[in-house]
Amino acid sequence: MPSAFQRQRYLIDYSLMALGRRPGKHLGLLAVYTLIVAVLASVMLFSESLRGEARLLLAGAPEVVLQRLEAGRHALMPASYLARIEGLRGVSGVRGRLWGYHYDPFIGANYTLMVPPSDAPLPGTLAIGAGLARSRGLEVGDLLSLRAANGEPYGLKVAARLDTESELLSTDLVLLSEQDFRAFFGIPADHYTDLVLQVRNPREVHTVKEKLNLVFPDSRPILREEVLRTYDAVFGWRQGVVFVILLGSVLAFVILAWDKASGLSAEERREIGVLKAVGWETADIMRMKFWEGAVISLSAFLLGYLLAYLHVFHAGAVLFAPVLKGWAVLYPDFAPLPSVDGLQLATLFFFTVFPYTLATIVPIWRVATRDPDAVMR
Amino acid sequence: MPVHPAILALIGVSLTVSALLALAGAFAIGVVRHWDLTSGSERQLRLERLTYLIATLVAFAFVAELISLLLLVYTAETLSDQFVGAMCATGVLNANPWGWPALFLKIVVFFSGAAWLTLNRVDTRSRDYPLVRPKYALLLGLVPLVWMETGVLLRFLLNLDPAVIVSCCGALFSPAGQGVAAEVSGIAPAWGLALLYAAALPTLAAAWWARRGAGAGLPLAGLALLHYVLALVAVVSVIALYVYEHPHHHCPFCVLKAGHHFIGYALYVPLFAATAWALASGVIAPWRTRPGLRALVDAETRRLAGRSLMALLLFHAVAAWAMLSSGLRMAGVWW
Amino acid sequence: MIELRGVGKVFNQGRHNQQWAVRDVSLRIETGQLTCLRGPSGSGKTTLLALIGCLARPTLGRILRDGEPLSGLPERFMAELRRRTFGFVFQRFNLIRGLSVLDNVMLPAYPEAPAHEELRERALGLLRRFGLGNLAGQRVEWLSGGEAQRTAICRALINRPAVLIADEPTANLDSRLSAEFMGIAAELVASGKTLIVSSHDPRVYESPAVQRLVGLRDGRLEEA
Amino acid sequence: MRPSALWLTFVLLSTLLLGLSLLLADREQSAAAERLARGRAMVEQLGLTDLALFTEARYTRHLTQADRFAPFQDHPGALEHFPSGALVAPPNH
Repeated sequence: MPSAFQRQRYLIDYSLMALGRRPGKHLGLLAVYTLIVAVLASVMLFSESLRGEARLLLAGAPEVVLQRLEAGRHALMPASYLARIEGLRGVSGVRGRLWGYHYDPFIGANYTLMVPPSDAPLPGTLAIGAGLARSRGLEVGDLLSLRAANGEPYGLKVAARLDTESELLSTDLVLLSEQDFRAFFGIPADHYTDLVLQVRNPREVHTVKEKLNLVFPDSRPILREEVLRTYDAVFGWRQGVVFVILLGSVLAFVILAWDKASGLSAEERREIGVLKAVGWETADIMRMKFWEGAVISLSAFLLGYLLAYLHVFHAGAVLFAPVLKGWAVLYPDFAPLPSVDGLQLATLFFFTVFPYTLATIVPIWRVATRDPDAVMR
Repeated sequence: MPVHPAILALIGVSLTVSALLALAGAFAIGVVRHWDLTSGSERQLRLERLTYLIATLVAFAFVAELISLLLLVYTAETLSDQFVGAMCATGVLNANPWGWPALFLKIVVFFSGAAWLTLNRVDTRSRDYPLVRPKYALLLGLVPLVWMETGVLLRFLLNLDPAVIVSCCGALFSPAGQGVAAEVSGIAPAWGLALLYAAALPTLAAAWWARRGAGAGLPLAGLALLHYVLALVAVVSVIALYVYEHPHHHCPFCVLKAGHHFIGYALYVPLFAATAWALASGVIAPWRTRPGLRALVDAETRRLAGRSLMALLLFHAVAAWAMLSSGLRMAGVWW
Repeated sequence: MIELRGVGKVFNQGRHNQQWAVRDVSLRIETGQLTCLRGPSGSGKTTLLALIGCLARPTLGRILRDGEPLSGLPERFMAELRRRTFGFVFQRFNLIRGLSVLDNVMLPAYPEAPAHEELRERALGLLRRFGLGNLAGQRVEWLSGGEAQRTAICRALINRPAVLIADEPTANLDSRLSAEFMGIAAELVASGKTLIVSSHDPRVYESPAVQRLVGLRDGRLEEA
Repeated sequence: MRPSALWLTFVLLSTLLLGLSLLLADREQSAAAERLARGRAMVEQLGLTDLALFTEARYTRHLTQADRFAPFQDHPGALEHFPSGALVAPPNH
């Protein structure tokens, strides 16, 4: 009794020969399906890689950020809040953060200006992100002059360039001294952009949040947990949305598969009659036809995934850059960190092979149960 | 409900499987009502053709069920970090009351699917379709079961709310808690292991005997079911502890984590496969008495018993290896 | 020995165009003989061949081979019988286009899944025996009538069947190729095969190779 | 060469490559450990909260600091029109 595998191999032989009879059509079908799977897989791999990296990098984000809101808009935080917070039980430390945005019309980009809490650049100098340096063509020692809040040009000397390795975080960063920051933006001495708190016992962060809501009705605490979950949701959301969109194209393929399986030409129907006449069982015919579908969808899955892996992790997801960049002039130059999540692989395989095969059950059955004696007439 | 592709897949599968089974059931009713092998009429030919479609639909649904069982556990495992308080799949399954029923129903559907396909295989190998009526009666019984499973799974997935604080496996699988999981975790490891091997030896013997002799399907199935339950108990009460190298961590799901080199799958897949094959051999055993079927049923039982034996040996090899190679040394404390 | 008892076959059963192609045929076909079914077209020769070769199921009556039932079996067993017991040479050859001669000959053995190398050798042996050795790689569309028929014969023989069924074998052949076919037929019978041929071509039913002649008219046996 | 042999070799080869990609990803993860540690140190030292992916607008640059209606603050009738807005859902807090 030959092994089941041997018998399946013979059926695959015939399926491949049958597909090979019209190579143009079937290779075209495979190519397009592979492309769809590749785009789907690229989105998944890229989002997963960014989600992983965001989760690792932002693990160091402040435990609690307290933001003051005025008429629903982000407003400056008076220094008096600092003293009131220090009294709160559970808060082990608090400091004011000074950061803001600046639109540079010269290259049409937004910069994030920030005052580092420790070892800030000397007054009159600044440190700039690698992306910024690249797009403005600045070197250490050059002068960067920006239009200050009072309309006068405010020049600072570039003292340092942040490492390109951290561009994902710092591509548009401008670090400067507190004195320069306040002069540039005209922010009074006793005001901060927002507050950053350390919590004595990380488990208590939720109770501290409740306290902050009570004590400061006009401000909003943001926990590190929410920061991380935002990025989970951001990339999860994109995966989900793009996935659903691309499912449309997989569905189109499913209809194509259904049509191909049921819309057999008279020639193909006669051939199946001949196969049955010379001794193939209905079950053999059905398995052979399923193999025809499996060959295309399985190959599309494998090729699509490998192409996506090369595209995202070796070509830096170059095809996605325009979508991701949007209208941003400053775009971080970073190589996505390869990370493959088994669940995504299983889901990708599922969505590629399952609908394709499902669509062909009834058409294949109808074709396979034709009468063999029709061949004699 | 998080818009995660895996959850979309799970929902897609369960709806498809319900539709396929309903279709198969409808055809089955038509076939059973008009089935008359002796007549050469065209209607009989059409009914015979329908049996192929029904068999294909059910086989496809069964494979889909198998994939969705693995996908459900793997999804719960991977999404556990999005649920506050969940460390593994247990936490996610605790997220609402339909989690565990969904898993149990999926397991029941998996086993009954395996049994039906074996019944179908024996029926199509004999010369006069002897089991047409019983096999389609079982199928009609399977349809509501699958619909219920789909309903429960949908309620579980649609009501998954990441903001809900869930209790993790530490709370559920701990001797201090209450409920079945707690009692099982409370069993002394020595007893857990003793019960496992007390069930394993007769099951292996039954499988060995069924592989050589004839008509040992029913005892094998009964023993395998008992062994299946005791194996799960053993995992919770002793094997998991060795995998985690932690004397109080009883969770049966954390073994599926990548950190433990996916040893969970190496344990559960052979166990489930062995039980499915053994149960299938039990389902076909009663038909030995039919005249034309004795040889066929015996041959099929031998084949299934052989596979069940291999899978059982694999499961016990992995379990023994996990315990022996673990850093945990509890000699003198537990035994 | 194949025995037909009261075999009948109706098409479009129960509909207005219901038509009895074969009516109440009882017949015995001896092993190791060349039996020829003679009759005008539309006399049910082809349907009868289909019934004998398990390609179709009789509406009435039974067909037995050495006492074992051939008719009334599930489709799976009918296919197995077609594969192992019968070899078919169709009137229009029915070779599968786009495939090579060798592949076409090997096809009926695929479900048996023998060792691939052994199957290839067996197929090549058959092709060489019928003078088609050098055409193995050719696509079947470019074969001549005679070559196509000999390929069909090789295909019919690949599974070493006991019975060979040929429907109007000489319909598309000139007299030289028809004589050649009858030579092959005689040779096959001499080697122990049972042959059942249907034809209304005198070059066939008057040929000395035919050991038994059965007349058919309007689906019934003609009292020869 | 049997067609099935060709295709099965292709499947085997690409499955091996797939497995290789999984191993490679693991290795890269560990290789990037210190780079990520340095990045985390920068985040901690400067008190950063966001990746600099979408620098078109303040609510896309600092996603976690903005809130649901931040995109529409420019003026009540403003339509949220940045491409990245299509990819990024407003945070739920």
